[in-house]
Amino acid sequence: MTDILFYVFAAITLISGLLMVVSPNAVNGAICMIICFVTTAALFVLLEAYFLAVIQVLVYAGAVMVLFLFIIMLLDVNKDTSDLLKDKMTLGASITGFTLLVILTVSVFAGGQHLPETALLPVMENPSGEGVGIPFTTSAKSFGYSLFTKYMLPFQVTGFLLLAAMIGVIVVSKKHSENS
Amino acid sequence: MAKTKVLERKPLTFAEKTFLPQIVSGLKTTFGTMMQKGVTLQYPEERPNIPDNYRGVPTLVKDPNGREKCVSCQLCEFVCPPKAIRITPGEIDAEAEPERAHVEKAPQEFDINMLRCIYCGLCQEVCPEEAIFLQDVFSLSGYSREEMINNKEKLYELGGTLPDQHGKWDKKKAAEQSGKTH
Amino acid sequence: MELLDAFLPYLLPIVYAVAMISVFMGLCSYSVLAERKVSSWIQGRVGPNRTRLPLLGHIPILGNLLTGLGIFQPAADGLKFLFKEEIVPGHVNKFYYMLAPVVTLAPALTTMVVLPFGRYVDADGITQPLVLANVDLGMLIILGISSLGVYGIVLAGWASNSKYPFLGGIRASAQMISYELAMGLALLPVFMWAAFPGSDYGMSLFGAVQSQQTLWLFIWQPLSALIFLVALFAETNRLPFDMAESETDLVGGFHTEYGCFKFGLFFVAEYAHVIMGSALFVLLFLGGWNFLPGLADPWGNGLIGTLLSVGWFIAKVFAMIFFFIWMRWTLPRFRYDQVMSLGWKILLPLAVGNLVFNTIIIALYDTFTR
Amino acid sequence: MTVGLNAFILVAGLLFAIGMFGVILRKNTLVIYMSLELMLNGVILALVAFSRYNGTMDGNLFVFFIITVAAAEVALGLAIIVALFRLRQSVMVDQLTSLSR
Repeated sequence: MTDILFYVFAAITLISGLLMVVSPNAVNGAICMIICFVTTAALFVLLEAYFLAVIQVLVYAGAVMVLFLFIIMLLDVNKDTSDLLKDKMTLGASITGFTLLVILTVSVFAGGQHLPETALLPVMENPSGEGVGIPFTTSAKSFGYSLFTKYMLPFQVTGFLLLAAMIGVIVVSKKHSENS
Repeated sequence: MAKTKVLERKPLTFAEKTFLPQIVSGLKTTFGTMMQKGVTLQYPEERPNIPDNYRGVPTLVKDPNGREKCVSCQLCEFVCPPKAIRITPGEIDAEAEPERAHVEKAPQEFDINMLRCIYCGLCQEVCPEEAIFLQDVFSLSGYSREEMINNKEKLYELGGTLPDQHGKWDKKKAAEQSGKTH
Repeated sequence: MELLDAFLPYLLPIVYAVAMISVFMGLCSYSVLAERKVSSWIQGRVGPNRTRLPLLGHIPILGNLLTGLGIFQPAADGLKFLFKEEIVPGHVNKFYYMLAPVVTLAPALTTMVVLPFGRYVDADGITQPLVLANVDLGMLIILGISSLGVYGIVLAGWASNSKYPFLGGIRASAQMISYELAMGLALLPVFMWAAFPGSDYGMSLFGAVQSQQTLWLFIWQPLSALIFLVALFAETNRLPFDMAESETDLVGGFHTEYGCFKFGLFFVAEYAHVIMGSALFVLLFLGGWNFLPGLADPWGNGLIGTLLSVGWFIAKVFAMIFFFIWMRWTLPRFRYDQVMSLGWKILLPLAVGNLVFNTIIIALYDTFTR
Repeated sequence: MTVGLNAFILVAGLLFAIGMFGVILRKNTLVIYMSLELMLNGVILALVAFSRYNGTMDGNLFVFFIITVAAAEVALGLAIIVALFRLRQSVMVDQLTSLSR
């Protein structure tokens, strides 16, 4: 059953991702992108990363894509859908490159046995916490333990980055008055 | 120059700035009205109280003896601003209706086009015989334009009988019978 | 037979889910009726009192009573929506125009999966929630999925391809993003108190209810409750915050171009959101199925106790729905800039301050009680 | 689940490739930006898969940071695109070539 779910969700993710890239209408693209994000969240659920799945839906599908849609609709960039692509050279080159990349990926990860297929480890319900090598658990608590022990510095830096981004956005989007 | 008085507006207190006391008082008000009885009327079953001087649909009335009061003088037809009234005057056949012979005249046709009527009440005001009244009927409906033209039967049906304090025709009849005609 | 055995584990949840959706949709249609009735009472009217079913409505006294209460009105409303002529304006983007109502309704129905509505005591004597999926991240899932609900409104506004719906959609998207922040931040102190060290519950709603056995969080965290309530009103697009469909300045907002059943879906979705919001508020701040603040659960352990807990929870939800409706018919609509400044300049700083304050309190508590 | 790490990495790699394709192919800045997000999406999928099959939380935490940073980045990037649109009335990259002339 979970195998079927994996194939279904992976297929939807890839197809909607591809549709997003090639769809001439930006709104269509954004909707495909939302579907792609949600199905990726479903893949996270299959990987038992429930917290990240929810975060993915909440942040990406719920906030980021709303922003995208908002901007797409506000700027009304769908007007010129006719000249969607760059020149023919770029088109050919990018399609060739894409095909090569796909062939490479498929041949590495689908054909060969370069990575061992490890069995799923038993999931521990309560994280032991501090130190290195935090074991994989499904509970959100282990995120808390890790964030405030091993990853304290990145956590602080991320917070600072968010503050900087917020100030940056305010500065960039502010209309400059004449006398300033 | 009119004297103007500028009122100082009091600065809002902290509680007022949060809007919460106002919201609570508003909620109290609405809850109070919710507890009260509704003021609406269940219309088709319950009818509103129509005051006596209400100007509803114009109707023709009969006198207490069941006689037509209208003598087709056509004053209402002339005075009607939207020209909604159409009267075909007629005479009363003295042989056929001996008890009404003294009235002499009655309308043959009396149509009021309710699509045109503006309920101004001028017909009622001008009528010398007090035969036309704007009464308490206020809802009219129909499926076609023809239906909205009230003919004589309809008008009498709507109007019914009103008390008559003058008894004009009775007096005239009495006078005729006693031979005191002028 | 083997096939049946293989699919039985999947069949049972589906049956439960369908049952819950049926009950939920019934509640939705009757909250529409409640809205109409309460609004009419507040305005000194009588409200819907004419719809009469042929057989049931003609029982001597009961029939008249039910008809007067408008019990059969939702059926009439639903049938009206179903059998009206389906009109699709010529200028719309057909696909998204059709999709939008579905996208609006689906998240509200999906969040129901993690919503506990009662409790039972299992064979081992452990209290368990009555819920479709008892997951650790209940609250986060609800926040995440309900954040998808905005797409319906945005898509409806955009696909209608006309001015007023578009403005409604844009307003709704900005408003919902703004209030989601305050909502999430207001919830954090609640779960910081509910998931005390040593408890098994993370962001689960069941844990939040269990932590309110003696003291409701509404009393313990009034500021959080207030911020959450205001944000809830904004998220459900209800008056005083229904900027998406402010009929005085935007005709009908995002559903101006919608009619018949598609409009009906929007309509049901609004009430689905209201019911979800009420249930959430009851679970988080009004003690869920716990009896009264200060009183321990009087419900027994058996089946009757379970039913009583469910009934008490639903009664609280009804009270909350009534509050939603009451609020709607009391307050006038905010102006759009007022909505935005309330969200960003007042609620968000308040929520952050509340969070910091509670963090300090918890830290002090931990320091001095260990 | 019999599906192994390879399958997840394959999906992640393909997502990355598709995103790359979009970045090269398209000229609408907003779509290019979405393609970038798609690439990030592939990356975080790979990280979660590795984390799960390794049995440690570190990959998951890294994804947590990536999502946080991506959210901030999107807000800032979109603000820049809006500012650009205000200045040039266009978001097509082939019209934003004032440096090449």
